[in-house]
Amino acid sequence: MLEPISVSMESLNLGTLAPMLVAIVGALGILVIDLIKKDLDKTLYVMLSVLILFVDLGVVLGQTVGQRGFFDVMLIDGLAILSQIIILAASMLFIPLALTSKRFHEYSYPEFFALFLFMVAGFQFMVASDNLILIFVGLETASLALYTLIALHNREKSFEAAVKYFVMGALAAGFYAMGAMIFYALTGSVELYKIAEVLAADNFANMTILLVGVVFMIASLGFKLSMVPFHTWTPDVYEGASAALAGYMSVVPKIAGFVVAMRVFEFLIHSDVVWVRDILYAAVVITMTLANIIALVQKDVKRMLAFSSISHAGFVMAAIMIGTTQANSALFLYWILFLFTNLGAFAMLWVSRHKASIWHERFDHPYEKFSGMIKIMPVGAVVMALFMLSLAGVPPFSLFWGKLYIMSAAVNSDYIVLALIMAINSAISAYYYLKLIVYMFLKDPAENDGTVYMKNASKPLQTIIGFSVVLTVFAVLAVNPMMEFITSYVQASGF
Amino acid sequence: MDHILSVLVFFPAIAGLLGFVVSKESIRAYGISVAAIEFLLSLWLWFSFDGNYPGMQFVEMLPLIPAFGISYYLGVDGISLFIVVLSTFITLIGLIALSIEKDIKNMIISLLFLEMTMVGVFVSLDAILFYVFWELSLVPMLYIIGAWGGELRIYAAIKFFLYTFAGSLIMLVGMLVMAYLYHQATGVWSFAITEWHRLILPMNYQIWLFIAFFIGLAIKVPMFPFHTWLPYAHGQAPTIGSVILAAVLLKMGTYGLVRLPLPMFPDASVYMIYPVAVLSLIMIIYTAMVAYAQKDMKQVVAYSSISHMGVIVLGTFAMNPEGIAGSVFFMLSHGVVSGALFMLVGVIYDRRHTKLMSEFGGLAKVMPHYATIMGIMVMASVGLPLTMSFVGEFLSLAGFYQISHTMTILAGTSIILGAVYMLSLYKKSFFGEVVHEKNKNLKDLDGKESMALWTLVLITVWLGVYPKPVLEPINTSVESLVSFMHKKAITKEAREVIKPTVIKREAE
Amino acid sequence: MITLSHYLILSAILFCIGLIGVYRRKNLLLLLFSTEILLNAVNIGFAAVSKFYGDLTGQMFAFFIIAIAASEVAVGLGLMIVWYKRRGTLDLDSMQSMHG
Amino acid sequence: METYLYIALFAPLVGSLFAALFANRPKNIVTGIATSTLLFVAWISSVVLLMHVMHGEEVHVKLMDWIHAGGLYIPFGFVVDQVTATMMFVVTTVSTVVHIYSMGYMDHDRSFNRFFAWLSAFVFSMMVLVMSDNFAGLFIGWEGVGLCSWALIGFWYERESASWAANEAFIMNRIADLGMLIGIFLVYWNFGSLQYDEVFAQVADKDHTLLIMVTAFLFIGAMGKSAQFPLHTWLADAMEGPTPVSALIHAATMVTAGVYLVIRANPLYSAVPEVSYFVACLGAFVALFAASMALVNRDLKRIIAYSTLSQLGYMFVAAGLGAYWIALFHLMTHAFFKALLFLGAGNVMHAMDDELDIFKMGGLAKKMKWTMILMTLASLALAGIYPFAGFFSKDKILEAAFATDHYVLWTILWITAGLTAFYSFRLVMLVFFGEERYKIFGFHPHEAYKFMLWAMAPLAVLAVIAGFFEHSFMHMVSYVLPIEEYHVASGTFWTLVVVTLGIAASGIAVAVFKYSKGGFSKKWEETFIYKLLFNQYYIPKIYDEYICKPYAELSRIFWKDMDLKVVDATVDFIATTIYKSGMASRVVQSGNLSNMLRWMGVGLLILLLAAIFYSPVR
Repeated sequence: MLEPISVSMESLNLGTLAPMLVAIVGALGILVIDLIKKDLDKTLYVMLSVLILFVDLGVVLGQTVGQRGFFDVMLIDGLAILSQIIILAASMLFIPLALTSKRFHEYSYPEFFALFLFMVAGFQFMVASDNLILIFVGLETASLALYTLIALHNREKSFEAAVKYFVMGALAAGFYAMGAMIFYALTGSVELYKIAEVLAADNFANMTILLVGVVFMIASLGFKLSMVPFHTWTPDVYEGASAALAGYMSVVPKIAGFVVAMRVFEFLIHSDVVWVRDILYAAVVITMTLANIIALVQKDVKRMLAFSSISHAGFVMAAIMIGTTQANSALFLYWILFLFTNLGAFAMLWVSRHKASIWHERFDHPYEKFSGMIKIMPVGAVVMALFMLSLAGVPPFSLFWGKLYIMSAAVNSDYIVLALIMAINSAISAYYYLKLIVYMFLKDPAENDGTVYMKNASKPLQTIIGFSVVLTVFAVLAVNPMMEFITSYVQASGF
Repeated sequence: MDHILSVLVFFPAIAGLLGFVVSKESIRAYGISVAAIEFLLSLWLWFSFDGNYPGMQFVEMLPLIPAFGISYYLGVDGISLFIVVLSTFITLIGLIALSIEKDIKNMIISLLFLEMTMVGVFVSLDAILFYVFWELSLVPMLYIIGAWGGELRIYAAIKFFLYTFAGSLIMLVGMLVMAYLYHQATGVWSFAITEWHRLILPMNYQIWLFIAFFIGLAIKVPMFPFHTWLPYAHGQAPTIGSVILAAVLLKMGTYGLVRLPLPMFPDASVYMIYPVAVLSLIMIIYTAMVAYAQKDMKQVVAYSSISHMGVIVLGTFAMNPEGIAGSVFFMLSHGVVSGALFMLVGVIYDRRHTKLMSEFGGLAKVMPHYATIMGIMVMASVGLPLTMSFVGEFLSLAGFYQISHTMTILAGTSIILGAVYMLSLYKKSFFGEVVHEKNKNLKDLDGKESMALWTLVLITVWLGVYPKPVLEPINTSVESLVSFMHKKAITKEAREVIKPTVIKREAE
Repeated sequence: MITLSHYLILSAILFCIGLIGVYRRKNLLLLLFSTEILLNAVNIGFAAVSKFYGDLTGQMFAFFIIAIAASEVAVGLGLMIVWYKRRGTLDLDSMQSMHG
Repeated sequence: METYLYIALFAPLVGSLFAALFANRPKNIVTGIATSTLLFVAWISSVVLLMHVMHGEEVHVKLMDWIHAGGLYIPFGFVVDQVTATMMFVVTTVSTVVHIYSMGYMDHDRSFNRFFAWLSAFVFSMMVLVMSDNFAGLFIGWEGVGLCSWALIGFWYERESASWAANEAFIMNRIADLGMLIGIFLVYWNFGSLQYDEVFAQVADKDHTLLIMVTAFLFIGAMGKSAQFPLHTWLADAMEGPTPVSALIHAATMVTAGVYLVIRANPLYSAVPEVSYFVACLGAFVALFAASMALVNRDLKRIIAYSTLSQLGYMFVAAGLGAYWIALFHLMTHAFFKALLFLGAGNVMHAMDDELDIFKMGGLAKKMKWTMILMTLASLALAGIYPFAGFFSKDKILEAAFATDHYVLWTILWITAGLTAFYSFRLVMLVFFGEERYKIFGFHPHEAYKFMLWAMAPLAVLAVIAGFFEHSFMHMVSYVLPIEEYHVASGTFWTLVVVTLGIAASGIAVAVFKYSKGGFSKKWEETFIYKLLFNQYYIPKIYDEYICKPYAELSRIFWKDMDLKVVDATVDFIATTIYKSGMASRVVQSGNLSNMLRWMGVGLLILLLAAIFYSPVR
């Protein structure tokens, strides 16, 4: 007979829950509004969700580093805050992409925005806890919401994408649960820090079982981070989803995933379990390279970007594998820069989204679509080219600095070979980014009147694009302050 | 005015941006005037430059990423000064002689951006800044080759871009390692090249880093066997593209050799002399022979410029003031001469839209004026005394003679082989009877062409007869460089090989 | 006497069954079931382990998993219905429009 | 005196530039006159300088710095000592004459102005060559004359043969120049300077092998310019150029640059007897070799060219035997009579509308008396008949050879003297006497312009009297050149003279006798010897077959099979491989959901296996 447990309010420290609550309450609010008055315009909801996210961000910034709460399942450390900031910022930048000039099915539902906010909350949970249960819950909340959002795009492909994503996600969830179970079985706890303690205490006896657990973790997180061979969903889902959402998916879920991966793997790496390091090393190299070489042969820009984002993810995973403070900070820097560049790139695709498939029966954004763009729409072409160059890591555009930092992190911990592999991979990747530039600048226009490039451009979208252009070009000025900011947080959370 | 370098770097870029506003008709004039101003600025730089001070001048330092030791760090010494002047000058000349009508606006704007990157590479003293400009220079060139080129232009453009890009990424890794080692040694991050020079590394590190840097630079030079992108690039690029590519962009590689690996890794450089020298010899002889086999005028010039770059590299690795000063001077002369040659080929291409020598013959009769200038430039490229390139070639070879007797003889064959292919080119296309109907009434050089070309001729002769104003500042800096390397070297061999002004010592 | 290991083995076996299901089945619905089997296999494990350690965390986790599984089913079924409406089949091979 | 020096140096340059302004314009007699006048000015000032240095003075000026890098310091410095003065005198004299002569000769040429531009340019470079006070300056002139000779040989560039010959000449000289360049490098790195005086000052304390290398490499350069075997083929082909050019460049001045170099570097050469001896032997060989080819040739100008070659051989023998002043003396006399000979040939060509085959001429004496006389004078001088200039200088050389106990050399030169006499009079006979074959070919010969003949007069005079200045000349140059008196018993001396004159005379006699009635029988032309000589020992053919053709072929292979098929192909191969592997690895993206799930499973399995089997100790 269990005796009743009394919980004191302050021990809950609900402040730690506040950000997620904001998001959730906001989402509910939107639904309520919809109940009260039907068919309000999407602009309202967009702005509302932006505001909610803004408040959320405020709360996050208000939090103080290094506190636990709510039965100690919440953990607010540097990583949590940092990643939440990134997540929220990204969301605030992506949600206005809904303000297209053309109407799209999904945005006519307020549920879309509610789900969006739920998803954000889910990600926040993922990053703001080191409790496997809560991570799991957050992960699933986010994923389930995401499946639905994809499906809401309401085209043949998007359903297919949703289903594929969903089924594989379910499998991944199974892996995750299994992994968690093994950890639990091994250590009798689901709190990562406790697990670490216990393992350290009995000095990593029965390594094999632990490794089996790690394997399942790698498998499930690898799915989230789209690491080879768990990446297969990525290109299809990106192709199926709307460009805006694809862009979002290429950034936000990954950062959440990275944070979790850090929490799960780094303590192993630091208590040098060589196995994990080696496996990650292999995984990183394979992911980078394979994704790159497949991206070479893509015909569709969006699909190419999907593969490229896989290889970027691999690039960044290296930072986790290296595991020094510099590497971890580099990871965040890289991802922030990547956020803006990718945002821009996908936004460009998004504005040029058109219903009828002129150039290719299957693809929306085949390379041919952009051929001779410089003649029809110089500014657009130049902007797109900037993003491509940045993604290719051509200095001084944003991503170069990310690459620089990660490679230098690799070098500084004597992974010179890895650095070389990274270099070579960037060289390979340059080809497919260049391909688009070649089409835009060096080929003659294939039959079109320039209108298509601006099909559903609108002031907000242009503003966003302009914003990311500025950040892409002048990144160098932002790098130093950003880096200091990030490092301070990362160090605060002892990574 | 102590920000002249920044002005030099960014003026063309800003002008380029504003260029978007200028109307299509008047863009050419705009471009020329901008280039002219830039050139005048560079001349000002030259005149306010103190030729007797060996170190860096007009230094500008502005930390960009202090946490990581990356800074906006500019400066020129005798070595870089004239290459800067060369790049502004060639851009101006190229713009004057520009004969393209299609998308002229884009062309001019990208040229201006290219100018920024060129100047930037030569004045930046921070490795990362150097790298930034280095890579950035690929982009406008890609566009120029790819948009205005011949049949294979896209293939050529991509090949050019990727090849160089891949190489320089390896160099980037080298830079990062270097920075790391510097950090290990001093505890602070720094990418300042001048700082790196002070770092003395153990031999094995030196060798690996040397290789890393060398690959990046060698592809740009281009050293055999990394040279194959060049014939395509030249073969496809429009005249202006080839002119700038040959005259300035290739110099980035050789300039990089002088600026980075030599002072940073003197021992490794000495250790590597023979491998490098062998490569250069292959470049010199092999490419000269290939040039002889060409049917296309432009390809002959392209291969010839590879062959001459070989002499430059050889001079650089002579490790004595004569050789290095010579090679730096040869960079300039090669810039002027090969630039002029490409322009000349362009002239005839504009008239006949072919570059095949078999299509011509007897041009000397039809276009005497053109033939005269071509003759002078051919002779210059063959390295006749009292032309610029003789001074460079003579010094480079003389310098390297100290390293190896036999190799210098082999390298010296360049003066023979050069004569062989250049003269056969001249004979095939300018001598003999006029056979083709089309050639019967070709019009001779027009105003802007002859203006541009005569300027080049004058410079070639002037600096061939009186190289002092240029050679002296170069020499000052080079001498200090060499004695620095000598002091810095750790291995005995290196200290023996690196000879700061041997002769003076004997004379005294 | 049934020990922890028996439970774990059972859960492992179930997990394998689930995996095999995921492998072999070409029908979305059955695929969904297999994933459910996976999760429940894990649940058994959790329950057993938490009994073994005598703390409730494991069972809590199990409950959460059940809940999540339920919601997954909800979403999954929804997607399937839509798909079925459009295509009239739940065969996996019917969805290959995106590849390469 | 500096002023005179500068005038002598730059007058030709000014003339050349002036003429160059009109290069592409139609004929303008002013250019001819201007250049000739300027050259005359130059001649005057060099005479003044000659007078000045006659008694051991020396003019030494430094115009400006040229190259200064590291320890290498090269100024534009000029020195006029006795040797230089002599050379200047020769050069200016001959070139003035040739300029004036050319005004008539090039009368109808459409590139009249261009011709004078190049001709004066040549004189300038020649001046630089002889006046420079350091090896680098010498090299400038060296290359300069090469350039001008290229331009002038290929002056009628429409002719394939002309432009070909021009390139051949240039490239062959380049081969030699490489040797010279190396020599210069050697000098620089071992003597630390390129100034003659500084270098020669150190000769004593340099080790022997080094000196051997230096001299050898420098001599390679000399061989090229002076067309010594095996680099001799270009000289004969160079006759494609206008005849005045042959007179000035390929007889009087440029080809003697090699000899000048050896004379100038005499401190070096006299320090290494081996090399000097080699020089002498090569000279002797070439003398005979060239003479033998001249025997049978049918081409007016080529015959004279070969005789030039063999005379150069003589000079090298002298230089090689250490009798530098004799070499210089012969150089001077030879310049006069050979130029005269060529200009005469020019007249003949004019008369015969550029016909060169001497077997198509004959009996021209009636039509062009003066030319006949002048050429006979020149031939006598060439043959070395007393009292003509050739006698003194050539005799001296033979004497030197004999006195230094080089009997073999002496014999060779002795025979050569005979041959020389023979072929020069064969030429005279065939051209001016005997039956008038030209009528068959329908030529209408006529005497050249008066002023052309007058222009030739000074040369003729010098060709006759120059020999008598032997002693004053010797005395003059003795300031710079070593003079050793050869002590041969006067008896022997006179025998030598007689013997030499004898063979020369008999050579003439044979020629006159034979060709006055129909020359040799046809069947002589069938013999192997004749063919061998007539085809110049098949050397040009050999060069073409075994050097030019293989080189071209090799280049083609390097380009097509090496550069494209190997080097470039490798690069592309790497690229395509990566691309192909991309194509291959697409199968992962089959798009079939169950495959995708399987991939996940596979990944998991691999990892599990890794977990179980690969577990490194931590």
